[in-house]
Amino acid sequence: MAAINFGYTISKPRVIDLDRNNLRKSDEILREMPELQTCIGCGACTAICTAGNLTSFNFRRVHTLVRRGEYQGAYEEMNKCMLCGKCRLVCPRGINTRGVVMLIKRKLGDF
Amino acid sequence: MKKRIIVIGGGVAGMQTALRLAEQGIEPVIVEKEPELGGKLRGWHVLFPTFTPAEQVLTDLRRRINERGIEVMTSTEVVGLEPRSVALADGRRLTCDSVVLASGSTLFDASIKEEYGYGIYDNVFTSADLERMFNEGRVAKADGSAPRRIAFLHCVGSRDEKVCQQHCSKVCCVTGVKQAMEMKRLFPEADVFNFYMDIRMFGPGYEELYREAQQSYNIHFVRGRISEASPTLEGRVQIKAEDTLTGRPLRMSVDMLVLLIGMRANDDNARLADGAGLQRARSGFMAPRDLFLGNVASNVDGIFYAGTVTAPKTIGESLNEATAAADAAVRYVEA
Amino acid sequence: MKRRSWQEYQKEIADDHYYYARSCIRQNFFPGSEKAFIDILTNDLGKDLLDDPKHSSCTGIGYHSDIVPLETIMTVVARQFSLMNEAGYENFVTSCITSFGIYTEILATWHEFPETEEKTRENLFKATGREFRKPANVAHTSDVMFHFRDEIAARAKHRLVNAVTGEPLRVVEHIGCHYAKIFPKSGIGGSEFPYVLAGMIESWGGEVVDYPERRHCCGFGFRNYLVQANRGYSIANSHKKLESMAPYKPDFIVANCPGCAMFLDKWQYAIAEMEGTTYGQNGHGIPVLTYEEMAGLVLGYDPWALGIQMHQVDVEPLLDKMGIEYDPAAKYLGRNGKYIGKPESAVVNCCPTDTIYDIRE
Amino acid sequence: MGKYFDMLMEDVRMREGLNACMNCGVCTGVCPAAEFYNYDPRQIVSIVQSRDDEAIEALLKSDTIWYCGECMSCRPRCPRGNTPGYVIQALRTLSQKLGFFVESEKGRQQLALKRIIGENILRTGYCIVPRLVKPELHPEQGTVWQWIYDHDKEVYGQFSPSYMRHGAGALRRIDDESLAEINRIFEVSGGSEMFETIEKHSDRKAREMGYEEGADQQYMMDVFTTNSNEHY
Repeated sequence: MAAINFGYTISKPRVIDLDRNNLRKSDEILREMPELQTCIGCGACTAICTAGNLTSFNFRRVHTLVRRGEYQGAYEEMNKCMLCGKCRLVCPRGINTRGVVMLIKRKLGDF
Repeated sequence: MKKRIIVIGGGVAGMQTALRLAEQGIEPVIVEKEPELGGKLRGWHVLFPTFTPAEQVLTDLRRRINERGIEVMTSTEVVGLEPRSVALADGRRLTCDSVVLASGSTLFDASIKEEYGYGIYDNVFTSADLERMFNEGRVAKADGSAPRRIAFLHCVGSRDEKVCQQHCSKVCCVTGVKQAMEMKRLFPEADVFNFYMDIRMFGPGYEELYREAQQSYNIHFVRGRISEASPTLEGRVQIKAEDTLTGRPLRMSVDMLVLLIGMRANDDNARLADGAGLQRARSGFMAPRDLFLGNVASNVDGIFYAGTVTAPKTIGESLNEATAAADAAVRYVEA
Repeated sequence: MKRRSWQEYQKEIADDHYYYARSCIRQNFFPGSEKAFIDILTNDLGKDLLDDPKHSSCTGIGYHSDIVPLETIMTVVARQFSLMNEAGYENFVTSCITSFGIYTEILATWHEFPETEEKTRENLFKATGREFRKPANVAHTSDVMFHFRDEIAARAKHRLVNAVTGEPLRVVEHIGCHYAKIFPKSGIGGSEFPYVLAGMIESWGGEVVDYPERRHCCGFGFRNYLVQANRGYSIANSHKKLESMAPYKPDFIVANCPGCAMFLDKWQYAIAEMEGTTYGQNGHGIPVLTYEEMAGLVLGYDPWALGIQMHQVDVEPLLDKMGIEYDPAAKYLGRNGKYIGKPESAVVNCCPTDTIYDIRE
Repeated sequence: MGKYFDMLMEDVRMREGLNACMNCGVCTGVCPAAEFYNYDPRQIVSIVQSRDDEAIEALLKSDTIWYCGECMSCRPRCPRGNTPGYVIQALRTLSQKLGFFVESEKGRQQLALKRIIGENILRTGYCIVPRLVKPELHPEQGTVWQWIYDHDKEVYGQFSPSYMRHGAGALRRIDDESLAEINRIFEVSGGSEMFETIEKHSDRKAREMGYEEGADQQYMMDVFTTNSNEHY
């Protein structure tokens, strides 16, 4: 191929493409912890999060992305969690959020 | 001689109003423009949050109307009203002592939201289409096959200035949850998504239903309004939205896209209101005299409201309001 | 393609006497299209059109690159109207979608915020001593072509059908965002199902292809193309459209907006050179036409007189399908048949220049 | 509180483009920039309507406001009648007026746009002319463009009687009086002032960044080609 230096490359899409994403891991996670699906996105977990107040960690965003099949980086993100458990106290749906962190780390270590 | 009150509209609100009037010794007359009683509930399958068949409610109301021998004029259109008379499209004028306007509302025409391609793309449906399909016992894609992925879109024709419908239609949120559950029962292997801005679960048992849909039915809720629908080569529908909780655009194709259509004010509200000096809200619905102490009364003495003619309401609310409107009308004619 | 609402979006298009405004991009990349538009209108249809040497760019590309302020572009637009008044015309037609969006938007802004119109009149007078009246009618040149689509069909020498099989050609139409997304009622068919190109295609025998990314932007994005560092955005958006339309095997793309026509052509070249991907059925590119070129071909104009040789993707496969005769050897000649060399062949090209054109060398 | 918001509201595009946003995301769902940049028009509108000076100032100094391609795909869809694209235009205008644009990589590109497109308008009366599309700066224009560029008079001469000369037709040279009118329009309506503002702040920033000659050709080429790749 002719080696033309264009000075740029084709940008990669950021779209969450549910036709491409493989939801198998996400389904496994939801099967083990169906209560995660009852999240109403209120953000209380993220507002109170100790780690989130010190770093860019956003628990709601990460677990939502995982449920959409976006696994890359989720493990590293969840490692920012200090497992203090305050989020579990504030969740209006009573989700074991701390358990969600542990579960995602266990399931998605490879991504 | 018995006092006579004309009830305009023979949906659930109109039927219940007439029944309550008859109970109190008034002579009600129901004027209905369609060939039979029932209004919007005709063609509806089951009611939230209990999955009670709509037909069950209708049959009971119709039976009691019959038993009471209430006069019903079907296929009769009203073109004007005053406290003491109602003008019909055929030129006749019915006299009375008071009028209860229970003419309901209109389902939003989804084809106006052109970006969703309703009426153009075969696998785009409305919530009303789905109820009809449930009733017919044949729920399927346009080609007859079973859907594997279904998306519901909330707020179609509600909370939308672009189509001049700024109000919330109130019932679509819970209808979306209910229909999603029904689809999941019919197609357990299918993935079902709800695209919403807010989930407004205001009634008894609604929030519980929502939670059940999430936890037991594994129905996905994505916070984001769908931006557009387009066709795919396989005859599916591609949708785009933002997953606002992650701040990223989201795209997927689905086998069926169901638009949860809202309620809008009837087109003839304007004409009826102008003729009778009635006030309307900015939404085009009739404006009650007072939202707290006079919400079944109009600003004109002798004209009362029941049901969705004043705003979107559930079946239960319409029935309650009908009772209140009948009582207010009785107090008026007997004063 | 099914559609139902285009008739609800009708706009008035003048029947004759047009004041013509050229487009920066169209005259650069498709000067033959601008010539064809004037020729079709004046020669084939016998209409009156003024090509006034005094008019200028609307400066829309500068405006949408945010270096030209709103007050300035309003004043430039006012000067164009003033020139039109001076020449005794009242129907403004512009050859550019960005301009069409600008004119429509500015007229609407003057209506909504009358103080901006007052300020513009003041600025124009101060700068040039000119005054202006607003046009009776503003249209894009494609609106005018659409308006006369049946007259053109009646004079057609070729139709948008496969000359061998008789099957309609499958056409992807690309409208250009600023045609109707800014003011849906300003475009024929509105913003979701625009009918301006589809109407021509259907009148001339073709079939319109609807595909998932039909409404998506070509990716020009003004600063996103003009500045080299940002071009990854621009090419990625065209890439997304091409990926989406290719499975429908279109015979050609027709674009409303000169920028879109250029990008959908040139980005096919760049994508092919960068990653080897091509989108045409022949393993090369999908031909991209302007609607003037499409009309010109239908009316029997010589492809090279329309300037089709200025495209990167070869249009010959389409000409062959339509049964249009052309002289391959004349493709890359200069004025009066002068031999001026020829472009190098690229991955998207199906007609290698070194075999066909050596005859004259 | 609200200082920048008030400044923005002086722009009619803000008054047209910003009503109360309800964060539905319809704009982001179709936004070409949101698909290829770390960009979310919904959040821009949300920040602006907060009227928070600190947050708006950060926005005015950020790369974020420079990602939008102004395609206006957001406009026909918004259920609240907003136009995030107009809000962006107002933010960009203010960012330039206040000199904040030079604080971001994408913002600094305004200098290149001013010098390439802006100056060409004043010189030729058009945004773009063929001589401006230099093949070495536009490799994507391809081999045919190279051929056109090399033989412009022969190629354009077939379609225009007045290529780079006075008279009617494509790519003509516009007469001096018309060009003078356009230049005066820029002077009285704020166009020239905008150009000067862009130059002034770019020069300041260039020196701050260690370009001893200020915003020279080297600085301009650097802003034209630099991509830190931190935008995705």
